[in-house]
Amino acid sequence: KRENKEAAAGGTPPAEKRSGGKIALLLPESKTSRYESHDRPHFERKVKELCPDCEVIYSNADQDASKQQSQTEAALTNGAQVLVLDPVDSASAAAMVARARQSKVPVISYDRLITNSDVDYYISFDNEKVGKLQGQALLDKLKADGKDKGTIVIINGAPTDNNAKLFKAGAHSILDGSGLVVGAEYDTPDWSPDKAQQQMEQAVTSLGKDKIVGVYAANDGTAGGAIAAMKAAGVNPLPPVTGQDAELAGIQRVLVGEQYMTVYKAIKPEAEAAAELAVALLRGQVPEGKVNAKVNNGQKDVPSILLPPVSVTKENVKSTIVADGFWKAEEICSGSYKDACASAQIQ
Amino acid sequence: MSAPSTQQAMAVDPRLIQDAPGLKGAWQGFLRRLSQGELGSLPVIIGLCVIWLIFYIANDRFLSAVNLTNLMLQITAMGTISAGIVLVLLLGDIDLSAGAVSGLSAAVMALLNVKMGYGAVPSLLAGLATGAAIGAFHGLWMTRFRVPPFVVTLAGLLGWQGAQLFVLGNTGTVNLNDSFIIGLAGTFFEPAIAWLVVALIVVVHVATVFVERRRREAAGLPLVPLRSTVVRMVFTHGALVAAVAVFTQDRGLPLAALIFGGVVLLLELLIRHTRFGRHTFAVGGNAEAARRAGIRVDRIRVTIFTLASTMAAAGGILAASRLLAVNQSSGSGDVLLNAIAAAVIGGTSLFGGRGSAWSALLGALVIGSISNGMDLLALSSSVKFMVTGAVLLVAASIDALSRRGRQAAGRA
Amino acid sequence: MSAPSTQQAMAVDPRLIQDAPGLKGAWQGFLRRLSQGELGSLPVIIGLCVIWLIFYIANDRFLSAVNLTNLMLQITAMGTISAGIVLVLLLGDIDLSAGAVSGLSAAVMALLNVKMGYGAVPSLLAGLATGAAIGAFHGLWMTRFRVPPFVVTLAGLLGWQGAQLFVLGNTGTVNLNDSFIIGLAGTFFEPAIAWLVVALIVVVHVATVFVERRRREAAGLPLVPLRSTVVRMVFTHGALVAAVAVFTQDRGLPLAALIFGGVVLLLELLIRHTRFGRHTFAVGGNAEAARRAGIRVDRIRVTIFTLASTMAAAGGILAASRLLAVNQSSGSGDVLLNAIAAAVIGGTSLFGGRGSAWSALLGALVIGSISNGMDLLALSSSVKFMVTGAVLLVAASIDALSRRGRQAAGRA
Amino acid sequence: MSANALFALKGVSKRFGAVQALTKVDFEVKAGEVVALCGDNGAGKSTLIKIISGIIPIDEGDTLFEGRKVSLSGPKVASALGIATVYQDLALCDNLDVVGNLFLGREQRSSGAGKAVGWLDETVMEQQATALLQRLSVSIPSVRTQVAALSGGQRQSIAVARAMMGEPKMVLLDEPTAALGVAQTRQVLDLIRRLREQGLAVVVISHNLMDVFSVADRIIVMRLGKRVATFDVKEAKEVEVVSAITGAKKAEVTETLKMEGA
Amino acid sequence: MSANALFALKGVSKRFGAVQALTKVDFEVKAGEVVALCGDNGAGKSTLIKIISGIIPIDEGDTLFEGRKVSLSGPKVASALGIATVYQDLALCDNLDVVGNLFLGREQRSSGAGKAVGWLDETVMEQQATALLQRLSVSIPSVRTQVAALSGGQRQSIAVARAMMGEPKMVLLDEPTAALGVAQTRQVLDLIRRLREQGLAVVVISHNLMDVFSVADRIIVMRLGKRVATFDVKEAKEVEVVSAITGAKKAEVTETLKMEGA
Ligand SMILES: Nc1ncnc2c1ncn2[C@@H]1O[C@H](COP(=O)(O)OP(=O)(O)OP(=O)(O)O)[C@@H](O)[C@H]1O
Ligand SMILES: Nc1ncnc2c1ncn2[C@@H]1O[C@H](COP(=O)(O)OP(=O)(O)OP(=O)(O)O)[C@@H](O)[C@H]1O
Ligand SMILES: [Mg+2]
Ligand SMILES: [Mg+2]
Repeated sequence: KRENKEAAAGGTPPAEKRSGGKIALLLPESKTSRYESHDRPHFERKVKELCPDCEVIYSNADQDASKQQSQTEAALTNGAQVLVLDPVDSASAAAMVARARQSKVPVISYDRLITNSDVDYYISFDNEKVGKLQGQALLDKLKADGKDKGTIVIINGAPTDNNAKLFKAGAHSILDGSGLVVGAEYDTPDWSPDKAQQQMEQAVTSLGKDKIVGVYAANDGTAGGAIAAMKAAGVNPLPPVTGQDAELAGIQRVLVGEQYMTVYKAIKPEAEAAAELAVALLRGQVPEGKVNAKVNNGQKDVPSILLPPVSVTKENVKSTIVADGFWKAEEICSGSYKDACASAQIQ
Repeated sequence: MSAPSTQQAMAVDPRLIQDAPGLKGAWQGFLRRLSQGELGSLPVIIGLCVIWLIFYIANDRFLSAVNLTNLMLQITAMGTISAGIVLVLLLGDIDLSAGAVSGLSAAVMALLNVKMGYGAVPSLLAGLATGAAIGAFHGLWMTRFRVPPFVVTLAGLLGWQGAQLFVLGNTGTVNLNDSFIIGLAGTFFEPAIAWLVVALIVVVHVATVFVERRRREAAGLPLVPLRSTVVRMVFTHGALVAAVAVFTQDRGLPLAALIFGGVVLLLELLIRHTRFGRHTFAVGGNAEAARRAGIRVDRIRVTIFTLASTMAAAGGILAASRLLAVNQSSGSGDVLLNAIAAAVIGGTSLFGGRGSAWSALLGALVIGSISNGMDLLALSSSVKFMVTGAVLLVAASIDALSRRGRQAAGRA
Repeated sequence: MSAPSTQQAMAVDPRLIQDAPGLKGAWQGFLRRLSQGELGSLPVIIGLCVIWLIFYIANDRFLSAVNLTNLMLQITAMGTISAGIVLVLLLGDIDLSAGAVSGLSAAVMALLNVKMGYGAVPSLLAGLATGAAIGAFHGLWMTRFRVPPFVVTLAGLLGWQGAQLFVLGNTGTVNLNDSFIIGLAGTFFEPAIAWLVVALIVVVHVATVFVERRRREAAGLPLVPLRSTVVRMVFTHGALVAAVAVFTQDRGLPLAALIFGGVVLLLELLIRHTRFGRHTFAVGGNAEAARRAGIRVDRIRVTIFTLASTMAAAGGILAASRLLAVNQSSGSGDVLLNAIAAAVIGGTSLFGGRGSAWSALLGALVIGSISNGMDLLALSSSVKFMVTGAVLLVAASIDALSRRGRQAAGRA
Repeated sequence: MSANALFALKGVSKRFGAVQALTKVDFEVKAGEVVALCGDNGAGKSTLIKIISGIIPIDEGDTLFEGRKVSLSGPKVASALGIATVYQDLALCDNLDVVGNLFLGREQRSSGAGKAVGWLDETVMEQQATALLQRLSVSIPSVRTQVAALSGGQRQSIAVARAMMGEPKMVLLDEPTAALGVAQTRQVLDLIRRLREQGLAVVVISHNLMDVFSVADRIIVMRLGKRVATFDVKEAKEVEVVSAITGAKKAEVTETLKMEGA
Repeated sequence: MSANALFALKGVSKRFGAVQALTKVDFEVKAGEVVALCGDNGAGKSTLIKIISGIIPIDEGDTLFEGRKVSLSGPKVASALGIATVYQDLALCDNLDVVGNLFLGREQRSSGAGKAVGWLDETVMEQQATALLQRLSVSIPSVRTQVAALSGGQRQSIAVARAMMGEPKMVLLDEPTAALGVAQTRQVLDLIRRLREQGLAVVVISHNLMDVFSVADRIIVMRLGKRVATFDVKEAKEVEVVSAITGAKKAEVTETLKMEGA
């Protein structure tokens, strides 16, 4: 009986010093548009730019940790020399890191921190900070409107999602003790907008439609559901609603004033930083400069690149989203959003 | 009047137990049927009342007009999908793709309307047509290659989900703005119109029932006692009036409720009173016997799956109209399981040949009420899951227990 | 030797078509059976070969030892759950709670082992016991209250998912460290041990087959031609040897594969060769006939559901051992649908009374290969969904078409 | 012989798995004739009936209807030719009521607007069903009971009545009186005679030789999937038929029949 | 009369939904006696049999076995008392083979270690099954065919053979010969006589009065759920029995019987 006799059978030895090579990009889900429409293209473009002969192996785990494990194995079988892993589940991804270690393949923990494991680098936005940013924006807005003693509704993300927990913790650290009363708080299974809608409807019913001064929604999808619920219940004017991800639909709502804010995580720099790091590791170089922090993941201090999330409201859509090319003006300003665009000076 | 006509051709079988005349006879007949488990939807309705009572005690806003209107709006999409599932269950088959089809159809509609700028009506029709085409494809595939519907629609569940991701492409969520499409779930009719609709339904129903009675009498066929017809009508029409009274207290009669109610009613008429419906029951009861009777079993199956998927598409469109958006997770999650559970809780058999379109309405009300009530109480996620499971189990058990007498008496 | 013994009591029916002696006769008999659709698992196996070939052409690492070993490890959990599903399907029932039960059981095990510091073995047993208790509860509930299994296990799907969230509480994911538990999926045996196991299996099998033949001969009963027994053995034992040869080229024979294989083998023996298994088939074929024959139908149902949920728990524990962790989404997602699909693709009927434990293995291989191969090709999500759906459909259709001859010849 | 036959089979064979159920069977029935099909259990009688009514395909051989070759590819085809069948396993829909089963596949639609959508005219159907069942002396509590709740004989009566709906040219009856009571059996035998008088071709399977002799014109005997003998009822003796059925010598049979007469 | 009865029912009633299937029925059968249960279709004969074999519960009335009150709460109870039944709807498991069906519920386990786990001894079962079927002249291609693939009469034979397995004290046969061929019918009637000689109580339902007269000791007639007459076979005339069954006047019956004799 021998334990895990690993003959480095999967991974090609990193000693191979060709210019080309394989980098695996493993993303967690496809139900949120950011991964397929931003992370992946930006990452792939940057890799091509830095290393024309490199190949990117891309997989998406559709929110299933064991599927991601299979995909990791597939990538290693395929001869990936660097893993850029955005884990479905931050804690249980340790097994995949261990598997990569056996094949002597370095792992970059992308966007979400893989806890209790020997990862090489970490690139992300600070997720707890995202929650703080949302909470702060809501609180500031309510203060400005003089409603900072009112009742709010909190709609969190999926109860099975570890990130949702971080957003929740961040938001609570601001909102608790701020004088705002939490009238109702929900977790939203699967981050489902439909569920968020029903939860909001029930919150409106149980609290009364004039009582709610603000809504904390963890992302743009749930915000959309909450807004639809309030519209249907005849809540007018709509209270400020937070969001996250700067989805196209979210930005559009922000522009027409239905949603107060969204959190823009500039995915392009994040993806590009990951690409640069991955290519450097592929070539056996030690990346310098970019690393700006160390984050403890329970096992070690992981050298990290942390990027700042940005709070986006109607005022700064142009200077952030449009300026970065995250969404093009014509994408945002399609059809009925023309007027709103004009008033925000977006063409 | 309540005694069988004297003209009738066949002597009444002496073994047939007849209810005594008068109100007392009716009550005794009711008790007898109760003990034999012949209650139809009564147990589900009682279960629903218990659920409502419990939530009402926990939070008295549960039975407010606004919440009941919300409840109605919350169940229309799932209920419409469930009505399609009822059809498929009548055949003894299952449709696992209903959720995915609802999502894909809504995505197609959104794409055409928002991104490609087509009008509301063509987009809507295209959405429905997507559903119909998928259903026809499933039906043809399973009849042509004799693959069990379970497998075909399971493949569909995966495939159409992929297609939905593909259609929504990179942008992800699409907001709906078109007033017509949004209006599907967002329009409420004034009391005057609502009551007109009610009056129309009641008058037509009463008229047809009595015309039919007259015809049977003329043909010398035995008649159901008049009083039980009247009692039944008083209850159903009473429920209708009560519902509309509640709606008019809040925002008015929701168009979505009208659509859902209309779909269920039409479906019930279709399966209960037409050749096609009769053949559907026959195929569900004994497909081989139906085949030998010259019924084109394959054609029935294809039509049923087409109808069911079209209804799933309609449900998806209603959901999108209510959410004001379509996204990648539209139609996924528990949409499918809820729709199936609703049909089954409402009393449609999973084994084919037994059921009614009303079960979609009743079942959707039960499931919708549970989730509505628990959101009103804002319980934590884990508790919500557990309570939903428990209530489902108890509701189904009450129903099953009440049928027990019948099983003991029945053949199997 | 291949001609029926002369001692036999009953004259051979002249209508019975017998294969001519010799290899040519065997081949003709094979062709005849082929045209009549009596092929058993052959179509699935051919389908599997086609899938493997396609993926191999697309990426030649697909058939590498390391990938095939990975494939095996990837399917053990789902396959074990699927084996339980096979049992339930044999009764003509369905178990929708298998995924949730697998998650909850793994969570209970993790909780006891990691958070409460119990030893590996007690924790493991507690996990399995959780599954068994849930299965027994489901079985008792459905037999006591006559609620359809679909509804009971649907309620279970929700309820136990809630319980899992509750058990994992606020911490969410629990990492596993215990070497015994991790070893379930992480242990590989050296070639010597692997070949010893193979030799044992082959010898025992051959011995029992020939002892049984001798007994039949002594009793004067007709014998299956020796050559077809031998051909069958060469194929199955060949597959076994090939599999082990592949494993020994990589990390060795995985313990998880041994566990999965053992479970399937035991189950097959149970359902095919014991009283309990015979009664299970009888209940699945005609529950009323079984009841009239004095079989305790309820007890069979409770036992089957208990076994199935225990197997689901075992699958959940294997999955946890492979992932080195349990989290809130363990057992959710497509675990359930994959397990059911595997059983059905492998050839177990959804309508009860027909199937075998091997179908869990074959079906899991088909489904696992598709997903493994597509991950290897690193296709985009939407394409993957669509291709999976399409492949499933085609695989099932080949199987169904090959049975078509039989259906045309069959009674229904 | 088959020149003026309404329906004929030529050299029909059928195999189920490893069982050769029919081997080169010829068969013919004329209009206005009652043919009894006799044979031991498993002789292939029901298989022959199922082939004629189109519910199982033939492996080889020809089918002729009114002298023309036809392909009996399905029950729809057979019923379009005017072939009505009572199957041995009855094939009723347990979840439908008696009226529903009687009219299955040929429901009455209401006149006017209802016709287009296939609206059922339940009143007319119930009336016709009641009349028909009364004619056949069928005693059931109500024509609205589900067939699942009927006794074996009642189900058999429904199946026979079903075949009489529509206007068939040829009726196939597979053991139509097996489960019937005294009165009902008499009615079915009368019915068969009436059908013959109306010029229909009737094929009836029965193990009751008394019934066979009382209604049939011709007796065709099958044995182990082959047609082994044909008798004209006017000339045939029961002993001969029994010996053809069981394949025993005539002398043995006479012996046993005598013993049973005791 | 029922003092020395092996089995007796007293005032048994049974209602299905709105149908009163049995009204205060008394019934008794002695050891070594063959009782024939006759009656029109739907008279309630099968219902009575199902009550005795415990598969449907009674609404009111008592059941006595060997003079003691028993509660027939399920088929398990009845078979423990030694009651074996052939049901009219046969109740076979289509997906099992002939051997599996014959031994269902009383499978032979192999000796030794296999016994504990319930390992089946297929060889012994197949041998016994082959022998039994041969004794009953049942002609089936192979005892390993699935029951679904058998003809109607073959299925009926299997059901009868099933009831002979084990060692019953009382055998209930609900139309056991309805679908059987000439030879098989003769075997079953012989079998019934042998059972009587072995001292078993036998209840047989049949619409074939010739068979009834040839095997029964006593005839009990039911009509519309009530027991209406009892005959001793030695003294009874066919006309009387028929008139009791149909409820017609004796004269009418004689008339019709004469006509049919033609
Ligand atoms: N499960 C049931 N549900 C409702 N009614 C039933 C049920 N079983 C039998 N009946 C009714 O009870 C009556 C008696 O039926 P039973 O089967 O006992 O008749 P039978 O005497 O065996 O007739 P046959 O000679 O036709 O077999 C019939 O009218 C039948 O319709
Ligand atoms: N679907 C089937 N599959 C396999 N074998 C079949 C099938 N149907 C019939 N057989 C076989 O074909 C033979 C003839 O069956 P068939 O039903 O025609 O007999 P039958 O003459 O009607 O007998 P009975 O008098 O018992 O009704 C039987 O041996 C039977 O086992
Ligand atoms: Mg037959
Ligand atoms: Mg009967």
